[in-house]
Amino acid sequence: MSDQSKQAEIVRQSLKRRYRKERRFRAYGIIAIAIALSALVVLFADIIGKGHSAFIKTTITMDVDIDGEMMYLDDASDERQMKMADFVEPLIQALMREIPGAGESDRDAVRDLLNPYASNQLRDALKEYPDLLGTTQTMELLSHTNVDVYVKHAGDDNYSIKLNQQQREWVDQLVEKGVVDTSFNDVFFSRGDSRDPSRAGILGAIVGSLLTMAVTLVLSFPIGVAAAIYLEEFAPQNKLTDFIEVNINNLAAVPSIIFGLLGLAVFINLFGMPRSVPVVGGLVLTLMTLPTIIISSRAAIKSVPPSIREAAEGIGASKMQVVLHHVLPLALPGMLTGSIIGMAQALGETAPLLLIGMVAFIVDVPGGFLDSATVLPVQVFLWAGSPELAFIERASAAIMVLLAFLISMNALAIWMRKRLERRW
Amino acid sequence: MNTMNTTVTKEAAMPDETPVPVQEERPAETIIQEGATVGTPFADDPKFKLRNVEVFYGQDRAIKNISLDIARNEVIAFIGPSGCGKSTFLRCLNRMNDSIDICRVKGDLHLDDENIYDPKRDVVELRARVGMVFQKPNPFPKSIYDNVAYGPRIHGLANRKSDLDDIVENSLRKAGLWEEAKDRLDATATGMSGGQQQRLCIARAIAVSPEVILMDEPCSALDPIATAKVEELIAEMSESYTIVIVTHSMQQAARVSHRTAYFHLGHLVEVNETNKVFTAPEHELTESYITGRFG
Amino acid sequence: MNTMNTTVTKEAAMPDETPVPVQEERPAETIIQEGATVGTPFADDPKFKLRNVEVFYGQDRAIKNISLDIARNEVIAFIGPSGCGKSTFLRCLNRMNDSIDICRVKGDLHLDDENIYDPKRDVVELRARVGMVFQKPNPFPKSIYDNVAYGPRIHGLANRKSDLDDIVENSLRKAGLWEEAKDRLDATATGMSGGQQQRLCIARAIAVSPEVILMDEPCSALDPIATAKVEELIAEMSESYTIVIVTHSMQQAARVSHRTAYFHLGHLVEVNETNKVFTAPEHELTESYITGRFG
Amino acid sequence: MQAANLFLVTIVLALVAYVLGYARSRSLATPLGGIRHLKSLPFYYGARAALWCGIPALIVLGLWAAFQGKVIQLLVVGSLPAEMIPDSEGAASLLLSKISNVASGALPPGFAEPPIVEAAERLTALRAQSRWYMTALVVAVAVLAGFLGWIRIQPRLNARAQVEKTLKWIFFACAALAILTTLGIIFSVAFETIRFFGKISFVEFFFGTQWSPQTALRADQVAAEGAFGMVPLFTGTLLISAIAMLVAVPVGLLSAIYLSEYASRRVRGIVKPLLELLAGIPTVVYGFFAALTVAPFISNFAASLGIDASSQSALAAGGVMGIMIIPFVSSLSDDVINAVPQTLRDGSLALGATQSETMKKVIFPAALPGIMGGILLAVSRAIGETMIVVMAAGLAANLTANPLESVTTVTVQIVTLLTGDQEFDSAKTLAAFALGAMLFLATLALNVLALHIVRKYREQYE
Amino acid sequence: RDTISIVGSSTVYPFATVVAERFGSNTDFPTPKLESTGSGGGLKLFCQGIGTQHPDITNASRRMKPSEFDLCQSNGVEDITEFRIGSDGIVIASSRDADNLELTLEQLFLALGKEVPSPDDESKLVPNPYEKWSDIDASLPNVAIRVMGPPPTSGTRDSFNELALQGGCEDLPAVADMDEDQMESVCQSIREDGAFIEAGENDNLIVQKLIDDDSMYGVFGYSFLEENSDRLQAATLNGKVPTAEAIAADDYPVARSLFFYVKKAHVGVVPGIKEYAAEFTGVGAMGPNGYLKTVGLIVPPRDALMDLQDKAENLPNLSKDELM
Ligand SMILES: Nc1ncnc2c1ncn2[C@@H]1O[C@H](COP(=O)(O)OP(=O)(O)OP(=O)(O)O)[C@@H](O)[C@H]1O
Ligand SMILES: Nc1ncnc2c1ncn2[C@@H]1O[C@H](COP(=O)(O)OP(=O)(O)OP(=O)(O)O)[C@@H](O)[C@H]1O
Ligand SMILES: [Mg+2]
Ligand SMILES: [Mg+2]
Ligand SMILES: O=P([O-])([O-])[O-]
Repeated sequence: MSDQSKQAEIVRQSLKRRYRKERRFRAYGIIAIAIALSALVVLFADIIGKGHSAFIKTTITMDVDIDGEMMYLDDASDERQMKMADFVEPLIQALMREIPGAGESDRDAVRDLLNPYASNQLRDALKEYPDLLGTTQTMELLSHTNVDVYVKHAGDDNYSIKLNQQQREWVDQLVEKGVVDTSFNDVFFSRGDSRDPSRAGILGAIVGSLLTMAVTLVLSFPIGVAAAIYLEEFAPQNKLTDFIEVNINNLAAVPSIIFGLLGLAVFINLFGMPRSVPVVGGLVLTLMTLPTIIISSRAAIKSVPPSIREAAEGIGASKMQVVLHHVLPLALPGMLTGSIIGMAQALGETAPLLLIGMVAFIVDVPGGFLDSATVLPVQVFLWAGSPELAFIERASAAIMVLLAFLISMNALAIWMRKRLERRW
Repeated sequence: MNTMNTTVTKEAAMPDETPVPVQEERPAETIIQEGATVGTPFADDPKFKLRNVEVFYGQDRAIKNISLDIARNEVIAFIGPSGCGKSTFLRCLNRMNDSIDICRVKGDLHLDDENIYDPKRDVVELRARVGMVFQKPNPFPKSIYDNVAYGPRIHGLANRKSDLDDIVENSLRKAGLWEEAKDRLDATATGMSGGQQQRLCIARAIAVSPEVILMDEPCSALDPIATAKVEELIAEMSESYTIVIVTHSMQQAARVSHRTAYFHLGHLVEVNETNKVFTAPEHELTESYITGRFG
Repeated sequence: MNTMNTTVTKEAAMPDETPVPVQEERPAETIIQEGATVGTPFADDPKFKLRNVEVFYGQDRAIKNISLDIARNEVIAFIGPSGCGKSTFLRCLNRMNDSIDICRVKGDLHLDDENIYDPKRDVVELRARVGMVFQKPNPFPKSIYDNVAYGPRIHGLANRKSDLDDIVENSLRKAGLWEEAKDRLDATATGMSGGQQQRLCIARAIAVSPEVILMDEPCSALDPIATAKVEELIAEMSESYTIVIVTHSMQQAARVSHRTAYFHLGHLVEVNETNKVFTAPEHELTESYITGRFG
Repeated sequence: MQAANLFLVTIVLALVAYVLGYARSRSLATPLGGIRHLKSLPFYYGARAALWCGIPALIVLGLWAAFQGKVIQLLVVGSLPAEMIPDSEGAASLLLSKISNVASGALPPGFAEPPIVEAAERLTALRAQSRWYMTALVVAVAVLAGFLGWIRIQPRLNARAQVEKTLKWIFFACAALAILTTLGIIFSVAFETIRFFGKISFVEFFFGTQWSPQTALRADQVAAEGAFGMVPLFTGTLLISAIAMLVAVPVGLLSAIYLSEYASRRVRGIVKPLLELLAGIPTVVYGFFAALTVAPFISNFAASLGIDASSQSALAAGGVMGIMIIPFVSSLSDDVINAVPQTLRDGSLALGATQSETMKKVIFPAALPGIMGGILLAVSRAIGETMIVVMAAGLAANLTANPLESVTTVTVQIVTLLTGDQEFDSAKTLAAFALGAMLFLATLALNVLALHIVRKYREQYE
Repeated sequence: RDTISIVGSSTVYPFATVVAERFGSNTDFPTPKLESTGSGGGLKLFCQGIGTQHPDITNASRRMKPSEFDLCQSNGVEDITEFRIGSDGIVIASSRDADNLELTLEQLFLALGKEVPSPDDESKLVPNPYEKWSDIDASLPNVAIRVMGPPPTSGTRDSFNELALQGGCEDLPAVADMDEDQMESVCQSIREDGAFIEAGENDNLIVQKLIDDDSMYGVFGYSFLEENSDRLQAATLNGKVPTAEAIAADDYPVARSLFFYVKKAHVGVVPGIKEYAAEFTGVGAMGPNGYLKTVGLIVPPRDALMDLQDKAENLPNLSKDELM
């Protein structure tokens, strides 16, 4: 007894020291989490800080005299004439009118405020409505990238302003008058890539991503589920299935770039499939995502309690009936969740696509699985490598779009897991 | 009742005494003769005729040369300490062991003179004839109706919806669940109480009109009231079915079965009239078990 | 021995008879009066003084207003059907429930007149005084020596290596393991047999010189021989420690304990001399349980 | 009909076969006294008929679609006047492309020679014909095979067994795809690697400390001989991976411990998905962040301390990679820690150990093998990570251990060597495949080892 | 295939992409697809053969070599039209925050050559011993020699080797009496000890890295300098600052011409090739006020432009003699 109380005393005395250690250990944990979470916050803040301005475009709105004489055009429905017509002149004239101080010698400086493709806007309008010839129309035209940068980032020393002093004063005046204005950047969402930052958009990349993902989904989900069912329910214990299993586990951890090498050597060089197309991208990503889907589907199948299987088998259901009638419906939510997460990974994947040529300069929005295309993350990569800061801004914006896709996919997966998961 | 208590008291009164080390010097292996079952393991014109059955899990021999007949329309109870192979043996009777990769069954097992383990034999049909009820109630996460209708559906027992309705009603009636369930046939089965679920599982097994029903500790997860109901049901069913029941409760075996088989470490030690097993066990091990000296 | 068998026979002889539906019309809830325990729950100068204890898991009330005294150096056994709250109640005594998020304990629980659940009270110190042994042997994956030395080390009970050696040797001796283990103190504990592991866990608990030892079904994972050894050990230890043991085997309770407490659905139904509980239970429910009518 | 449409038609035909098979089996059953006298359910007779109908038709369709282009090309080209028949494969594909561009109207017909215009018309006609034949053949096969399947339906037929067997084979084929993929990987790196070692010696590749793959492209171009020693690449890779692990392991492990042992359910519910979010961010985004934000920050910060730091320091790439790997480490550790049985925890707590003592002295040692396995997996990931290093690490193969200097990695070199220039015969492009092979082997070895450790560890507590 | 496929020089890439984009938006043809592979890589792909899997056009920042012409011929690419589209200077640039270099070509060779005359004995060649610029000449900055440049697939690299390195090396006494081949191999070998860093084909990346790192110098085309003139500065070579005028007037010592080559066999097969050539050589693109000028191309004089337009019209064949 005295032994017991003596020891109790010793224990009591050691407590203070031990609790200090306890608190320190806890603090380490909290610090670790804080580090991880602050990295997340910094990353998001950085990207949003860099990219939010890309969602704004700068336009020039003015009355344009669509004067046939000035444009060497007297019939806008005549294709030959349209080819030869000068669509720039009316725009320069109109803008000169808005800048009272500008003289004839300033023509070039004034023209450089307009987007090089502004004249196409006028041409396209005339093509569609030849009757506009000879009228005066209020047109909203894209400004030059330099103007865009100046309007959005004047005073930010990360950006270099490429307008001269004179041009800056003009732009300030035009902003004052409301001729130069900013608005939501619909161009960014409705066009493909461009060498001109203010005309560059991500629609091409989004469509490319969707096409690629469609291929991946259509192939990887059914194949993955079928493979998981086979391995979990039917595979006999033998060398072959062991080997398949080891293979799948390893493939899940093989670096993605290796799949790029595979795609290059097999699909492009061996099968002679074209470079840069969504089909090949989708195939490569399918091979890459399959292991993930198989593994999560197997986990979902495993989580179906054996008692359900026994019950069905006990009544005389065949193995396949047990699987298709009972196991599959119960495991499906888990399989879907795993597949969504696998697809999200594939959507963000870049490296293997670089090797199969999805890194070209492609302006047209792809219209099919065999058209040249890039995908969102590759577009980010391409823009991030551009020296113009206006492209960095767009790369950040593209990242925001990509993350929006990914977060909503993950949220969907979490929601499904919460919603559909059955507890046994 | 008092008599029993007295018995226990004998031991309870001497808690400080060293408990008798059971067969310390004579391990169970040596006092059991392999394949030699005491009592009356055989019957005329049996439903099941099982000879020299051995079951292996990989290298482990879980069932050691057991021979036994199970008569038509009898209720036979399997008892024995945990891990002695009761469930394993039971599951041989409808080849539920097939799904365990490492499990191999040897010996002759015949149901109505047909070899159960004939490689050409269709297990689906076998299981339709030999139904099974498990320890934990395991209804499908579907409606009550669909649970019962599942078997008839996959076996094509009903041509029309009304046939199926009849089968479902009959089975639920037989399982004593019709009154409780008839108004909520569309409710999911997992919402029922444990006892109701177990009776539903019985109804599900009955629905395919099996000839034999195997039950592996069907009451061990149930409360006393539900247990009583299931036992009542077993008594009723014994009129039309052959029933094999594994139980860890000697009292239950005593209450429901006609014959009792005592298993020990994979051996079938003794088979006798239930009455006899509990009053005058022939084998030393059976007696030790019955009197609670181990287990 | 025969007397008992006769008792069982009474029921075994009528297997076809409808089993008595236990309390069908009088569910257990109604025949137990909350907080009113039959027998002798109280003691003078108790080690533990527990009053109006209630335990909640979230919304579920797992322990319902239990009051009980545990005397010094007594062995008290908790019995009752599965899920009745034996483990839960036991774990209140050294606040092992703290680690379960949703678990809340109400009531007055005193150890030597100190409130166990005082917010300012230190659980580390409490647990050093109230040791615990679990159902499944849980040796740490370390050497035998390190297992036993673990407690003394973290509490700083030994200043020198030789002190520690002494503690380890003593504890292993007390647990009856010294002879078997002395030559392989550096071997990992997980390589031992189940029974040895459990005795090692007891040695580990003894090593910090607790005043009380709680045991939650310490033999349920052991074979009969190992069980016998542990029971023997309990008998020896009862000289210097207060022991609270949960068991699902009535025989075991009868063999090792001085007093027995019968739990039912979170209620403490009856506490009495072990002798009395097994020969002449005062409460109807206790009797039903003892005679095997359920559970 | 287009192949895609024909595919749909085949599916529809198979459905029809299903319905007919179903009906036939039922009508066969009626005189016998109900479907219980059939060997299988009507559903299976239907499904069997559908498989009979669909599978051969789809095979025919696939073969036709695969070979029709080649055949038509031969026919069209063969019909041209002798002097226009192309003499090389390239010319043939060119000619065909021209013909098909004329046929599709992408080239104005006025542009092309009359034989070409004729050929274009012929092409159009042949294509139409081919589609027609294909349609006819596929439909015929479907109907015929479907009919055969249908007519053979009889009550004793075990349709279920057959259908299930077919399905099982299909499932097996899907699972076996994993082997094909691995073979594909081996195939795609092995040949080029062998050719590479035909040009560059093993010794130079494995032990050379110079990496500078400048080989001359043409005979008359003067360039350096090129050095292909992969040592600096692997040390660079390891340096960056080591930095990543230095960030990821402590942070990941401690977060996992805190979340599993200390955090309340609510905190866990919020923090865990946030950590997982880190894992869901595409690597190109981390690369962007590392190259444009972290790297300049580090080099400016170092400069302000008077230390010389490269603008593409290994530290930037490695640090950001570490952030990416945090959730990987934490979720693996979480798994492993949770796999340690609660009883051990209880055992320690019941002796009066504090939580941190329990963690440090019992759980952690017990979980250590599993955690090591997890970390190995994370290392293999770090080694194979590409975009972060492509964007943020350097191209110069420096042999250095200084984290402030710039190093290059295996993956960076693969991308650099292969983007754009995809000719397969210079040692330079072959080097990319040799590196790929090394990368594959290294990560494979790590993975096998790690998966083995983790599995063994899990089994220990199962 | 109905889309033009263009490969080749990364120097020409920014001009070609602008032309391609204009071409796509001003005509009904699809916008050509462009990959930047370097002049050498591009020519190699281009000469691989005819057929839709091979590119139609390749850009180059140097003239096709006779050996490449032979390769083309042997692979059936017989008829080729060459377009010389302007000039480009090769500059040695650094961040505006770095010390600017004022180099002679000789100093440049001493900095980057693989084997250079020994500092002690002018007539002996030794592996390049110089580690810092100031080791070569005290007037140069005291920083380690680290120059990023294009790989051998690149035309910029070829031109740099020929014009800058060989230009600075030819007159050294150690090589003066070697035969031509020997001299070439000495003068055009770049050191491989890490001072010269082979960057990829993407010149933008070099620009990016220069801006980040003050101690680095980079070799690339003039247009990239102009595009980033607010952040980069150029070293003077032999006292000449690279300006558009100086390059056009051949005053700056390291200036070369830019080209693109059209595979005639594909004209009339892949739609729009001729039109693309016309767009490239049109006044709108290459005229004195053309859009290519605004993106930094040093455009050819008026009469040369007329020639180009004729070529786009007639697509004359390139002959090997012209290349010799
Ligand atoms: N799937 C299996 N794999 C390997 N061994 C098994 C398997 N199932 C049972 N065993 C072993 O076979 C023996 C008999 O097990 P069985 O489950 O038949 O016993 P039981 O008498 O039903 O016990 P309980 O009363 O615990 O249910 C045991 O030793 C057990 O460990
Ligand atoms: N961690 C927990 N969370 C929620 N409920 C619990 C938890 N642990 C136990 N319970 C519930 O508390 C009640 C009492 O459980 P307890 O484990 O104390 O029973 P027991 O008498 O020890 O049973 P057994 O003999 O099976 O061990 C049961 O209804 C159980 O479901
Ligand atoms: Mg069992
Ligand atoms: Mg318990
Ligand atoms: O890409 P280059 O222009 O340097 O060949």
